[in-house]
Amino acid sequence: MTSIGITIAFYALSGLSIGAAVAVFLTRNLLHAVIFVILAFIGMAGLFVTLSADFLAVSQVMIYAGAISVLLVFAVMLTPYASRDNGNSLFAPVGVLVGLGFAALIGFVATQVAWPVFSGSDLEAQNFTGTVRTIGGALLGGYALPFELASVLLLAALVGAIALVREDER
Amino acid sequence: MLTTFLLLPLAGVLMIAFLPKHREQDARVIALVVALLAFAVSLVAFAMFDRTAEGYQFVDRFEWIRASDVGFGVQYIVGVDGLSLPMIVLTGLLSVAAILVSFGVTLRTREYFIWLLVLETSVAGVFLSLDLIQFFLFWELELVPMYLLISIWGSGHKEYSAMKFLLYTIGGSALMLVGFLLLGLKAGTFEIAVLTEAPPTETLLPLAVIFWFIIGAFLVKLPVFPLHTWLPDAHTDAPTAVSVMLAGVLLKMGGYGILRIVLPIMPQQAQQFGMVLATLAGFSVIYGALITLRQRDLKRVVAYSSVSHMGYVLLGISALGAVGLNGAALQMFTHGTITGLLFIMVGLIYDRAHTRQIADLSGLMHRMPLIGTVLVITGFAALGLPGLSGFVAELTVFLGTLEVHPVATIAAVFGVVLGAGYILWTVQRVLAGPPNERWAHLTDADKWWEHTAMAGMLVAIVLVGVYPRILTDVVSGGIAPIAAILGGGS
Amino acid sequence: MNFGDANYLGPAITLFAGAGVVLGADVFTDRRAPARTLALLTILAAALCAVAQAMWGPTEVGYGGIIRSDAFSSFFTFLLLAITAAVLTASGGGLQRVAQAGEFYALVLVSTASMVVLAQAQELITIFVAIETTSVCQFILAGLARDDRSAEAGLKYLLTGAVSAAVLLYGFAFLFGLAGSTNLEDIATVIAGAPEGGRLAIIAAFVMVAAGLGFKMALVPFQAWVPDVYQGAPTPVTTFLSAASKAAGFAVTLRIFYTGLGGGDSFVATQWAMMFALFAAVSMTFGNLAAIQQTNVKRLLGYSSIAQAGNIAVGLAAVASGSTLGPSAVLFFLGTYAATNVGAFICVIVVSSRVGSDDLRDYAGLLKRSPGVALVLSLCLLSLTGIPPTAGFLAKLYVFNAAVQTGHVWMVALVIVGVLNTAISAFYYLRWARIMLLDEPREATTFMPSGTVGGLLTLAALAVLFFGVNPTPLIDIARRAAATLL
Amino acid sequence: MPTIPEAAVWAIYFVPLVTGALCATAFRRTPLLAGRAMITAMFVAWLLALWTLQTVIGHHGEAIGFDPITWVHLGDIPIQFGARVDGLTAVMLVVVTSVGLLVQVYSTEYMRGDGGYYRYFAYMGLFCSSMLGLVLASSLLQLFIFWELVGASSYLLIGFWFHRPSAAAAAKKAFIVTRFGDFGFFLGVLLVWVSAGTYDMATLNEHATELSAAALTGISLGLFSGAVGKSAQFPLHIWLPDAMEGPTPVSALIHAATMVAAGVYLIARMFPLFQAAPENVHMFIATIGGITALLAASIGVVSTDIKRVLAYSTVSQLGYMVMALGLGGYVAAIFHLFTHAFFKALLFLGSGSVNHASGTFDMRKMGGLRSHMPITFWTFVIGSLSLSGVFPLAGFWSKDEILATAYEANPIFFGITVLVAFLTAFYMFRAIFLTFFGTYQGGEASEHGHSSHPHESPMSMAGPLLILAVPAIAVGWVNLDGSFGHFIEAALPEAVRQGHHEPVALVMAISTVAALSGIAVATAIYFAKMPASASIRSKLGPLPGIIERKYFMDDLAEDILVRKVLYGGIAQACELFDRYVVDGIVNGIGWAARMKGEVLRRTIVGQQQAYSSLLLAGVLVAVVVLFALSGAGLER
Amino acid sequence: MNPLEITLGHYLVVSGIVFGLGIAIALSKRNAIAVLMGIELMLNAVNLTFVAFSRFGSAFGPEPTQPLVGHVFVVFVLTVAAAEAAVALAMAVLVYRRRETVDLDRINLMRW
Repeated sequence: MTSIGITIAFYALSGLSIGAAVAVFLTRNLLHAVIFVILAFIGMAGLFVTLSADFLAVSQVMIYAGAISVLLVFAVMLTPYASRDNGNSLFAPVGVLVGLGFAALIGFVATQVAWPVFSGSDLEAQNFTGTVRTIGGALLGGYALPFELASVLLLAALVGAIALVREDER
Repeated sequence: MLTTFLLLPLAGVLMIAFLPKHREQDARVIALVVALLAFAVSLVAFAMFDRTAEGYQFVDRFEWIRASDVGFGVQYIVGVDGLSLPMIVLTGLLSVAAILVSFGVTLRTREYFIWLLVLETSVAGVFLSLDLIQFFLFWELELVPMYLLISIWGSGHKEYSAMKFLLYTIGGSALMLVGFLLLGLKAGTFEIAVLTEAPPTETLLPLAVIFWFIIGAFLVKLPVFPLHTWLPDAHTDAPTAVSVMLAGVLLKMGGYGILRIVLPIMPQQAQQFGMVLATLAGFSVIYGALITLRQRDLKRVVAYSSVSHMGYVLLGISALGAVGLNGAALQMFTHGTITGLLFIMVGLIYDRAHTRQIADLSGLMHRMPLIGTVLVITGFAALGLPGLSGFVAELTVFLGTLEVHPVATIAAVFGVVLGAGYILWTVQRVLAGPPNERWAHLTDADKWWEHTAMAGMLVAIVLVGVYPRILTDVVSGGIAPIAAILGGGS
Repeated sequence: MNFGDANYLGPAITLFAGAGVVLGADVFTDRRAPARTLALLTILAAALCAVAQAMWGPTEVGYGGIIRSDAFSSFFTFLLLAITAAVLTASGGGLQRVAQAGEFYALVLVSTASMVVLAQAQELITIFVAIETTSVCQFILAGLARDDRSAEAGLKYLLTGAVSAAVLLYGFAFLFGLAGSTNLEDIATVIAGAPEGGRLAIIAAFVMVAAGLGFKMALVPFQAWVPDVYQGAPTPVTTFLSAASKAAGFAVTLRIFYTGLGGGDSFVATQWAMMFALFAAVSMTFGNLAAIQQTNVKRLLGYSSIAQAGNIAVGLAAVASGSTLGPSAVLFFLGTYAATNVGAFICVIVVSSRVGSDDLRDYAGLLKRSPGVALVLSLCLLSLTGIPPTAGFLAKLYVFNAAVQTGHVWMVALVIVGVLNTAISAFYYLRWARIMLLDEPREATTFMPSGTVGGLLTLAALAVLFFGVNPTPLIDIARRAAATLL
Repeated sequence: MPTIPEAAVWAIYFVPLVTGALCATAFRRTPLLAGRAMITAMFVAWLLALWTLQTVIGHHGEAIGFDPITWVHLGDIPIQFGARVDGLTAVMLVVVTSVGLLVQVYSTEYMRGDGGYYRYFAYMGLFCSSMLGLVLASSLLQLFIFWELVGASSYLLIGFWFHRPSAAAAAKKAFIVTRFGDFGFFLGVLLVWVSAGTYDMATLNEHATELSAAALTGISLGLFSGAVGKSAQFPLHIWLPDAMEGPTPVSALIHAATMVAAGVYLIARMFPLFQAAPENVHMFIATIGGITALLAASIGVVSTDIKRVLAYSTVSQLGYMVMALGLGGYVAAIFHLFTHAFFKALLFLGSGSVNHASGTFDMRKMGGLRSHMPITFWTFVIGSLSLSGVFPLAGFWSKDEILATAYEANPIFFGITVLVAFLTAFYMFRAIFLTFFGTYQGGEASEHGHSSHPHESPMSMAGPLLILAVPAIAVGWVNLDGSFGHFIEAALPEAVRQGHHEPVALVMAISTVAALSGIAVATAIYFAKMPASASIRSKLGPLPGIIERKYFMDDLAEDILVRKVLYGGIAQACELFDRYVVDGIVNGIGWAARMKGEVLRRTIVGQQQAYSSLLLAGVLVAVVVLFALSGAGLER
Repeated sequence: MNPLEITLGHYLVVSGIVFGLGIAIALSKRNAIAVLMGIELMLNAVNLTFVAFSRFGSAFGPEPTQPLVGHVFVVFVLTVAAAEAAVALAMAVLVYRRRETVDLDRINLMRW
């Protein structure tokens, strides 16, 4: 039995994330949209907490709500004429339909499949604490290769981004 | 020996490819020499062929794609029996003739002869292949030279016609490939002899479907109504030599395929659909002949007459008896020589008059008696005059089919009457009549290569017409096993 | 991390290092470094590593089970290296639009390295990161010409790629949820137990995975970016995408579906076979029909690439219990396709750098202007059509035979769709060949490709012919490589 | 003389063939040599034919067989060819070679100066050898082969003056019309193989009764169909009058004496088989013969072209023979064939001689030629009398046998024969009076160019006329005691032989009366002009017009059947069907593929979201489809 | 599904809804930057799934030895998302410079 706090937190945070995401969809102002998306990210971070993923929650806030959102704001600012507009294109109906379809599909799979889950004491045992150590160990141990690869990715993205936007020397 | 036949033209291709530009005209000599050598090889094979022995002779083989453990073992096997040997001789002969009549080609000479020689190899490859995949390979290989020959050196709507030819053939052969794969699936081999020995009984798709998949490609090539409309266009717009090859040997690939592959491997289905084939054949004969009557272009006349004449091949096949099959094989050979020569004659006229419209031509006999005479003789052969080869073949076909498919046979015999109609009418319009001022400058066939080409073909026509045993003794040896599979004689 | 395991990754590490060198040299020599030479040397070194690895290297899983070095990965390593080498060699003329040559070479190397890792990876996280690394490099490469079309291509590629990555990730998440592990061997263990309760999730998962990878392979309906990006990206980049990226997509697909989902013995094998059959049929039909009316050659090759992906996917659909015939067909096809398509694209690079146009009409009379290029391009087009004696003929034959060998009637239906599509494809491929060989040129100027590019073209043509005449070596290699999947 | 060896028999066939081939090649530059070579060849053949005849007479007309050679294997069964010489063959050989020889001699003068001189003799060689081959054939198929070759050489000869459109058209018409007949013949030949399994005519005749009635009916109707075409029987007679476009010696040889008789010869050759066929078949044959005889004779009455008169006369006489065969008169038919060959050849050559003099065949432009060319006139009269059946000329005896056969068989046929006999005498003497009496009407430029005023022909032309006049008078006497009949009946199996008919006095009387009255009426109208022909004509109403239009048979065949129904109707329908439906479908498929491609292409709209949408929707659809398939249990 | 008993299913449903919303945004919005937001939301939804599986998930088969692999995966997804966002930003700026717009329905030079 889940603690009631967790239950409340789950619904509240889910509501926050979903509501913020809906707002992103509905708002006509791009800057507002950025703010709503940050809200959604924060809601997500909260949900991570309810799943006892403390490190990820922090990362989420830092990377998404922080870094990526700042990038988005920068993007909005760098393209001033377009910045205030968050209008829909002709594909909005399609988008809504496909979105609904995916939500329904995932919901269907989520509820219809007998997922192999822990229960009772086993589930309690999964209540991680101090995931940072484990994750850090994994990143530098078994997952060193993707880790290194990710660093290359970041480097390539950096170089590429510069190459793309750099003013021509000539 | 047979591999030599396949490689000789390719050797010629290499030699021509490395010919310096300023000696471009030597390409035709090289081509002629290799084609003559290949023809000689075929004649040697013809002479050395053991007419009494069963099975394939002069077999060369090696395993080409070594993957038979996954069902993809493909062998290179060439060999001849009584069925394919005449086709090889025909290919050799017509290639020589085609090269001879092309001596006047000046546009991109080297390429022209290269493609002509590639065409010879690929067509001969079809006749020599004893493995389904190898057969299919050569079958497709022939498309490239044909496509280029028609669309570069042709006339009229050459690009449309070339593309039409190509798409028809590829479309037809597409399903043939599926059929081959399905046939080879259980046996794990594509060797024709093995499949003939033990025809597949349980296949993924019903054998009837496979039957139509495979025969479809052959019916396109033959061609048979309603799959024939590529033929008039391709013929009309092709250069003379290509028309000769197309009518002379390429169409035969269809009939040959049915005889070599469809009948021995799927005898039950052949029996099941014999009536359908006979109906198609009889209808094609009459239909082709009727349309021929209406044609205004000389080449279209010959082209549509091919539709009619190749109907006899299918008719002979549809009876599924020894006699009819013999007739079909004979008809393939004779139609090859006769129609080949007809196209040569039309080409010679076109070279001089620069038109093929019957309405524009008249009284040519005065200016070109030799061409006219040969044309008349060939016309006689085409309308089945005894003493010339066409008659023997038609007779054999009809003798084989009358009992089995009386209605279709009667229709086909009536096609002979119509044949006389369109051929003589054409001859009358083109050759007869008072001397025509417009054509007063024309000359008769006066080049040695023109004479040689005509003479060679005429010899073949008359020889087979007068003494058909030279051919039938070979052919019947190849037909006998097929007829035995189909259930004995006629 | 045990550095003793480094010999699993020799080629990739060499490539990464080479990319660094290229980039560094570019920066420190003020853009005067011979970037292309350095990059080619890198590839040579990587190839040597790969040879060493194939001959003396480990053949089992390493790196804690996330990397394999086997015949399969070797096959793709060599294939990718060859493609990249060809692209780099040919890119000299095609890079006029790309100002940042150093970045170009570095990114190509990184992208290749990631794909090499991808071919070796058998763990979802590694796969994901490797895919994203190569993708991000490719997004940038597509936009690197920085003109209107290139930028547009980059943006479209990136956004579509990101969406497909999200979908792929969702599929991975489901797999993780089912198996509790990201390692393909663990997933295989789970699948081998045939958990009926998880069937729906597995199906959803592999469809999503197929979507994410289908984006790389350019299968319909994940193909829509292809024409635009092929057209807009610098031609060398398009070449790279059409051969290398597609090959990597197929490599990882095979790895996941065979090593992870158990190949033909999986309890959902029929489902995914049907799925790929569907994608293959639609891809072939769409690509070929849509290409008929194309006049921009790069766009045309884009549609052609979709159709060819469909052909290759027939091999993916050719699933049979205990058999790797389908994968070996895919490998064989990819090998020949790489030679063919790279050959064709290099011709396009040569022509567009001299003629300055990608319009089909500007290929008129190419035979008179540049006979060698015209002949090689024609040969490649024949091979793409599947006409003997080119490799493309046997590739199609092999794939279709693999499909028939499964013994399913619906696979025969797929093959029928395939062969009919061959007929359709003949129309536009050969029309192009005809325009080059037959039509009168618009301009009389003649040109020759540079010596190296000429040699490359000769090599491509010889490969196309060689594998068309003597396919057995390549077939053997492909079969050996495919056999390690199970 | 010793028995003729096989090689000599074959030489009869090969000598003209080889000579013809030489004419076409070696003698191109020396045309005169070509003519002489051909005469020599025919002379050799004639001698050999006489030798054959002598040998056969030694055998009392029984067959001399030679070993056949295998021409071709059908499956395992050989088709064999050989020579068979019996009474019938020998007689035919003699007829063909004699007339042939004389015609060659005649031709050297008649064709003098023609540009195609050597070509003419080449064709002649081909024709003679084919005709002789036809006669010599021992196998039905062999006969068919030479039958067709005869047709082909006839085509070449009719169209000899190919620069004249009418000649070219006539040649084509002749070939195609006979081909219609051969269509049946060919089917009959095929049917013979299918039902009897052999082509040896002796065997076929021997075992004819063992065949089923249906087979016999089919075969005999098929063979008869061939005869109808070749022997110009109703309704395929329309080619023969047009064939007069050929050089006149050709008409004499081919369209009077030999080729057209081949049909009769065929029926005679296969007579036992025909006899075995049901009675209705006989009646059918006789009826066709009767209709032909009457029809052609009536047209002969109104024709103004002397050659066409003779042509229709030939058709009519052939009708006689066919009718006789239908009524079982084997000997009568062959006997008439035999005599007819001589006097009709004589008449044709005579008309050629007239043309040589006047440059025309139009009798309205002749007149009064009797004094200018007496030899021609007198021989022509002899021929006419013989044809009319005036005692004791050749025609009398043979025609009498036919009349007797009809008399015994059926009064209607007898009536027809008498009527035809009357008409024959009438039109022949009409021709004589128009041509040779009265005043010369001026003529025309001759068919090969040189204009002329009337004169007797040179000896090389008049000579053959004189020579032919002898058999035209006397050849009928060979059967006075029935020996000719016995001789040729020896070719038949015992069972079918009929023996000699005693002449019936009544029939002879009626025949003579009919002939004489015909002559008398002709004399009255065209010599004495008692009722002028015009006034008679006006009294007969539309009938002469109908007859002059040949009962609309040509119009029906050419305009309606061939031009409108076949060419303009069926063939055009096929052509349009081919172009717009069959090819239309093909091009339509191409168009549809392009259009579909265009539509699919437009799905790549250029906006990035479309691409994502497609991707995601694709996932949804694929998942749903696979869920559905999975639920439907298709996975196993 | 007991609404008070918060299970794996709940998290998955939320994830699905957010994923769907992300899709709707990514497909509907004209502005490339808004589209990017949608994509980030989609990735977030996936992250939630991974974490939820880590928290609740066992396996069909032998029990997972490293349940925190899901967390590790999320770390990489975060990294990749950041990198992608950076490149996307650069690309948007590049396009904006050339075309003065980042509206996707106007970025359609190439089509058909």
